[in-house]
Amino acid sequence: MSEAEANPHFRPVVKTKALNVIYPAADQPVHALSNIDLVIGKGEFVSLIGPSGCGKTTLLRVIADLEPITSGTVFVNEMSPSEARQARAYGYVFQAPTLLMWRTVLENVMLPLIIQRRPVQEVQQIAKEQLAKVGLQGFEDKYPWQLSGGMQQRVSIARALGFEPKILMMDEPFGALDEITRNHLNQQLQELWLEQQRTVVFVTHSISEAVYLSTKIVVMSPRPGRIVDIIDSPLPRERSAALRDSEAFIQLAQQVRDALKDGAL
Amino acid sequence: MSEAEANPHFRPVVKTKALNVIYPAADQPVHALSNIDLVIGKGEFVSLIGPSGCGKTTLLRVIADLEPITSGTVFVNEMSPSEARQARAYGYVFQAPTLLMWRTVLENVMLPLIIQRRPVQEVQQIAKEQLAKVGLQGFEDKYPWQLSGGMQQRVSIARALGFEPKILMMDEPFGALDEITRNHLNQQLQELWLEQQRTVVFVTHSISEAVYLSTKIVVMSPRPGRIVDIIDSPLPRERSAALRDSEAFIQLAQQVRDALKDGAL
Amino acid sequence: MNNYKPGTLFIVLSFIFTLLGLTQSVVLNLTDLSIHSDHNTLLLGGFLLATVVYSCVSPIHFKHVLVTQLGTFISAYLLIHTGALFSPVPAFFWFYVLAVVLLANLSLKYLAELPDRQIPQLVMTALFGFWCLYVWQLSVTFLHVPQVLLPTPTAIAGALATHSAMLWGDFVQTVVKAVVAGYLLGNGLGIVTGILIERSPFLQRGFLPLANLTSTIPLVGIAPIAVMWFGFDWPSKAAVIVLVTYFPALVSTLAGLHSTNKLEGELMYSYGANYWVTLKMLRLPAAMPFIFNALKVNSALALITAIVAEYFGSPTVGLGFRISVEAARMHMPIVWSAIVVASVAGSLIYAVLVYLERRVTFWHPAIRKA
Amino acid sequence: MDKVTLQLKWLPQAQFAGYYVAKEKGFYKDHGIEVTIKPGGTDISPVQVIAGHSADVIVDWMPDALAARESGVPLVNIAQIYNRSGMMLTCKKSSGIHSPADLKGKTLGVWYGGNEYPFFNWMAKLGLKPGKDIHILKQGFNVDPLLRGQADCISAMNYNEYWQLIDAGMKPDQLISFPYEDEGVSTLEDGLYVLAPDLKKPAFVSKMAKFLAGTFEGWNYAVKHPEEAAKIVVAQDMSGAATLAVQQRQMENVAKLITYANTDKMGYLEPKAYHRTINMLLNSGKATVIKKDPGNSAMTHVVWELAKKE
Amino acid sequence: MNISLGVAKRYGIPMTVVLGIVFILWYALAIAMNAQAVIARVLPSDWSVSQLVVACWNMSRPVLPTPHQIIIDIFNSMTQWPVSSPRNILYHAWVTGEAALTGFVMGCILGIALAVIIVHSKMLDRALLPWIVASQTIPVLAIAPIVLVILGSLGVTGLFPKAVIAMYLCFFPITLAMVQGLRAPPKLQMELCHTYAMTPLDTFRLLRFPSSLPYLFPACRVAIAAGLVGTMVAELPTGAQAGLGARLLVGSYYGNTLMIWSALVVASLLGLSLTGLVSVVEYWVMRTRRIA
Ligand SMILES: Nc1ncnc2c1ncn2[C@@H]1O[C@H](COP(=O)(O)OP(=O)(O)OP(=O)(O)O)[C@@H](O)[C@H]1O
Ligand SMILES: Nc1ncnc2c1ncn2[C@@H]1O[C@H](COP(=O)(O)OP(=O)(O)OP(=O)(O)O)[C@@H](O)[C@H]1O
Ligand SMILES: Cc1ncc(C[n+]2csc(CCO)c2C)c(N)n1
Ligand SMILES: [Mg+2]
Ligand SMILES: [Mg+2]
Repeated sequence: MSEAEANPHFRPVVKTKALNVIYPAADQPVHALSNIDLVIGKGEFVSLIGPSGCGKTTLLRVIADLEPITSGTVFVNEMSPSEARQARAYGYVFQAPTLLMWRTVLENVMLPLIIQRRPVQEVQQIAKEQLAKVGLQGFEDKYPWQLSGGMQQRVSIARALGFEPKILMMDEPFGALDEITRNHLNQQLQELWLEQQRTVVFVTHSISEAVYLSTKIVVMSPRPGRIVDIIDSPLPRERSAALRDSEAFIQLAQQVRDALKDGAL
Repeated sequence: MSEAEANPHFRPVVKTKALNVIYPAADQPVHALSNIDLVIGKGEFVSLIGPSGCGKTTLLRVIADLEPITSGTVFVNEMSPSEARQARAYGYVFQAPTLLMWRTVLENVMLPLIIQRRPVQEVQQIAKEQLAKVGLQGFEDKYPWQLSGGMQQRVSIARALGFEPKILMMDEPFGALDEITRNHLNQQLQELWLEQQRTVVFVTHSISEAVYLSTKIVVMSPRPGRIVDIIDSPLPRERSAALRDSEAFIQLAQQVRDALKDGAL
Repeated sequence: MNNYKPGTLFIVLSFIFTLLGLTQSVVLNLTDLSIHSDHNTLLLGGFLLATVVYSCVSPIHFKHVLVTQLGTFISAYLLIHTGALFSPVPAFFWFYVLAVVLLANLSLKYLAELPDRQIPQLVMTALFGFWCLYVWQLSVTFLHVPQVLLPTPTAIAGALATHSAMLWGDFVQTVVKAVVAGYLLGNGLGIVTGILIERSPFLQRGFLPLANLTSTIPLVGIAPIAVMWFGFDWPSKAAVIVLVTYFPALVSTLAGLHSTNKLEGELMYSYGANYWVTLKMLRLPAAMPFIFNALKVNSALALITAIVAEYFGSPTVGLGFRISVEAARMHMPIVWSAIVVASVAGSLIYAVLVYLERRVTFWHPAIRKA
Repeated sequence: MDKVTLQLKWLPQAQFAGYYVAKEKGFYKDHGIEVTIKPGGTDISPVQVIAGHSADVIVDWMPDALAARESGVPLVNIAQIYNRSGMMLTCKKSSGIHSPADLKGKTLGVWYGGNEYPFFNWMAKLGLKPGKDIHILKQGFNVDPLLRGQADCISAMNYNEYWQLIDAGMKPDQLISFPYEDEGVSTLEDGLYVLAPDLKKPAFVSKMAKFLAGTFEGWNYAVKHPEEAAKIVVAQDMSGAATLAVQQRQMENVAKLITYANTDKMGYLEPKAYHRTINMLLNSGKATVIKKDPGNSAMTHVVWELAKKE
Repeated sequence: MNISLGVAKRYGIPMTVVLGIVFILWYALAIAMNAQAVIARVLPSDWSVSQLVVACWNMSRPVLPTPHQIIIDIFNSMTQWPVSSPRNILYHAWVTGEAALTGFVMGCILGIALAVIIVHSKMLDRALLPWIVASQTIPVLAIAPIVLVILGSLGVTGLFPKAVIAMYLCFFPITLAMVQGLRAPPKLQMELCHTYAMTPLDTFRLLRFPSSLPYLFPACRVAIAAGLVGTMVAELPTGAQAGLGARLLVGSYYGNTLMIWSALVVASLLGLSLTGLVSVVEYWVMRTRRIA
């Protein structure tokens, strides 16, 4: 049991026990996730980090009921992932922007709200705000193909945020962005998370991004996909740009780097 | 005229003068490249860096004869880009992996060599070596769709390397990779470049990648797409992992970061 | 665990109809003592009820699904016998029919839920077809539809058996000679022209509107002309087939050649690959899904065309000849047996094409998934 | 007013002038019935139409009607309009045919669809085996095969196809025709048929008697006034292809086949002719049309006699 | 204005050239095909070549009529008779077009409905599709009279039975394309909907249907052409009623080749305008999507 879990206020949102996912294959089955035990508390910001093919995406997908499991248990808010999904607990940002090309940017952001049958006025209002937050005001009436890849991904993010889901799942959302925009969005995401105390599960390849954003960093390793270390962040919940140069930050980054190296052996 | 160009050994490979590219559009034409003057010497490793939409891809495409220009001149090896292309001067790695779905991984890597009518034995040999270099031995007989996105991009890279082109054009080749693989491939690319003295034009979003790899960093800025700074790297041609923590490295990175910020204003 | 069972609606409805039929048949038995078939109608009702209840409580596993299937078959068999006892058939009979049909639907649904490996596609298709034929047979028999309008499947099967030699001759004339010749020629020419004019935007712009125009020419208009020009035997049929298959093949080949991804085209371009290399390595493979689509569409088209063309003059053999002549002679079972031969031939050709398509375009996302 | 629906066997043309005349000139109305005339077509089988209860009475040829009986549609002839057959085999003299014996080794166009039986009967009589001694084509509905030289002989109606050959530029002396009537293989053509069960209903019988009475008047009038009849027919043609000259000529030729027109026996089915047709069909080569002799069950004079009293 | 001018320039010259070649071949073929009959029946015994050519191109019952004969025939029928007359070809085009359009609409509804249930029902996916394919190998001309008679016995006559035959030919390409199209959304987009716990109806409305449109429209173009053929086939057995199919039949029956060819040409033009109509709708619906 980790430090955070010992906290009396700790309320688990995601709980996996002896979780295994094996992809059947003609030649040799792939053991994508092996014996994953993971507890994510309410309001935590958890980053999954690890080399390509270590099962980060798979773990995210399992939690979001997008992938069946081979053995073990997964609970989300004391429910099965499927029930949690039906209760519309998830906001998912995929690795690639997943926009509907026949809807304008604004209509894309409105999508999850519309299916909740909220009033159109309100929905538009929210969608516009969210677009402004990711720096896309003025692009509301463009179509996705009129935007660059990075802009498209920002629309996806706005869409997931507007939805106000209990759990925000993000699979390398900033992979396609340049460093400046990326840092900017990191900061936005941080503020948002602080403000709304949402639970976030976040996949990244970037150590500094993981360290900057997370309260807990899950370091994974491939073949078979497993957790090699779970690092609770000693950093304060509130983070500023200055933090990046702090001693604690650099030390934590090094710790993650070491864990990654250990896993690779 | 930059420092490097003053060098008597300097032999220009790419030369653009007052280059402009304007995309016609129904509402408002996009000025993707505005008055680009750029000289790239033989054996140089040039990185293009800049925020999303600043015209990096467009510039690469113009050099490789994939995009017509609106005004100005471009010379590649004293030839027009089209002639250079017909002389098989280019190896191009696109932003997205561009593999033929009906060919196995090995056959994909063999493709450009087969087009050059080299003996099949030799071609297979080369392709296998290149795949090993990007860490994909054992995947030769898989089809592209059986690989993860990162692995697919590594196949694209192997394909471009095996080809031994005079100019290697790479459009964010490592965007989809994790930090470790990315660093590993950066190093491989560096060694390869050192060994073969190939001219490389490289697009990236990552400042550290640009600094680590380049002899020259071209910082660009959007609306209209233009060059805001060309920074010649003071680092030695040979680079090691340790270099990343050196003073000169950090200073150069800061210089690029500042140039980017200036451009954004 | 979610305990919703697929087809609950079918179970409930089937149950209701069984009960309705059963009560009615009991009432009838009590009021009309002249009916001596009581045990038969009651037996059927009881058996139906048992099958419905069993399918409701059993899990969806191989064995249990087979039992449901078997129960449905026996009920269906009993139903035919029950119907034969009455003339005209009483109302409760139709309740039983509804119950059996719903049960058949249910049993198929269960089969479909089983893993693909346990129940091959062919079995599903055959069972579905069997139940359709069963309903056809029931309706025609017990609604007393005149045979000259619609014969029963059993009559058609009988005609197939008794006239097999004659139908084989028709098959050879229409399919082996006319369709095969016309189909190969039409598609071959279409694909080759497609490849040739693909290089010339000028020819494409001139040709495609014309192709569109001719593809809207109805074949019923061309057929009499072809008979006039090419004679009564199969060459005139093949000629019409060439004409109707040529343009779809041409248009699809062009669309396929144009379908290559921009990036992939630029890759080959950046290698300085010449036209033929690009064609062989990139464009033809990429065009294959389109070409196969045309081949599939054309296979049905070619068959129908051959048959229709025979209406406008033919020697005294051929599927179209047979259908038109026997229809006029009011021998509907023979007409339908010729239609069956045509359909089976068409479906087989289609199946072969699907098989080839899977082999050739194994990489296509739509096929990869399967 | 009683309603009657009549289904014709073929396209609207002077072949059916009597019915159109009766309708247009109000003869049906005079007898207190309202008649709907449904034109036929190449593949519309009047038998199917009446079996599907979309018509009360149909125009059909007797071989077809008798074959339908064996397929379960109990047709009964209530009146016979055409007393003579108009069908014949027309050949090009240039192919060396001067008598039926010369048909050996020739290519002959035959109308199928129930019209082929007299032909096969004739060939059986001549001892010519289809496929061996003669080559047979299933002729479409036009005279092209002869014009294009694809066939040496074709089936033709003496009131229609023969004249199309003439219109296409053939000279009468280039052609030689073998009317089935002359070859002794004729069958009864246009007659009126109803379903046997309907005849059990007195109301239906009386309605049909009225219909026959009107029809006979129509035919009598049409035979006397071919030009007016042709005009009426052309006005009924929705395809816009019929021409007055052609239809008038057809009317004149049709009139020759209705020998009882303007006599007391108009529409009377001669039992002798009926039995001759049956015998012919029972002996028409390998695949006979009918297997059982229907006796007198496929004809009745009841309606005809009632019509005479109208 | 500008766009249409561009189209005219891009297509005008190539089409003129190709059509020119076709016409030259056509006139040459007309001589070859008509010569025999012309020599036998039209020309005097001492004919010259130029007489032969002129006679072949203007013969009254040609084997192959020439384009100008067809154009004149169509023009005459359109100008010399009121539009409501059965002798005006426009009247027949209208009769056929109306039934074809009705059948097309019915075919679209049936085709889409079938595709929807196939995509949503595992059982029908596995059991029904092969039968739909088999249904298309049943020759329409064989079942058309049966359908007409059966519908007639149910009291349905006029336009509707023809539309049913047209529907039978229309629905197939639409079903095939829609099954493909409804399955076209990329995995990621389907999963997005899954994470939103969208109802099947919402998924259909918001994702599947819009994704299928690029598949639907080309299929519609094929279908409407097929529907036209179906309508004309349905007009054959009923013979002398109105419609282009009936014109084909009676033209053949009366040995009037010109009438056949006029009907054919008008049918093709009608087909072209119907597919054009679909293209216009497509352009309007898809105007916000990028042309790939
Ligand atoms: N559908 C699948 N079928 C078979 N193997 C799969 C499938 N999806 C993923 N895998 C395999 O499972 C392993 C884990 O994949 P996953 O996508 O979770 O990795 P990841 O950590 O997200 O990698 P990346 O950083 O490249 O996105 C990989 O080895 C991959 O090849
Ligand atoms: N085909 C096109 N038509 C119109 N505008 C285009 C086209 N391609 C690119 N653009 C525009 O040109 C500008 C430069 O695009 P480019 O793709 O070169 O940017 P980039 O620097 O590569 O961006 P990123 O980092 O997102 O890949 C952008 O504003 C883009 O919207
Ligand atoms: C396809 C076909 N062609 C000819 C006939 C024979 N036929 C029956 S009535 C009639 C009218 C004569 O002008 C003719 C020719 C047919 N039944 N079907
Ligand atoms: Mg991943
Ligand atoms: Mg780019």
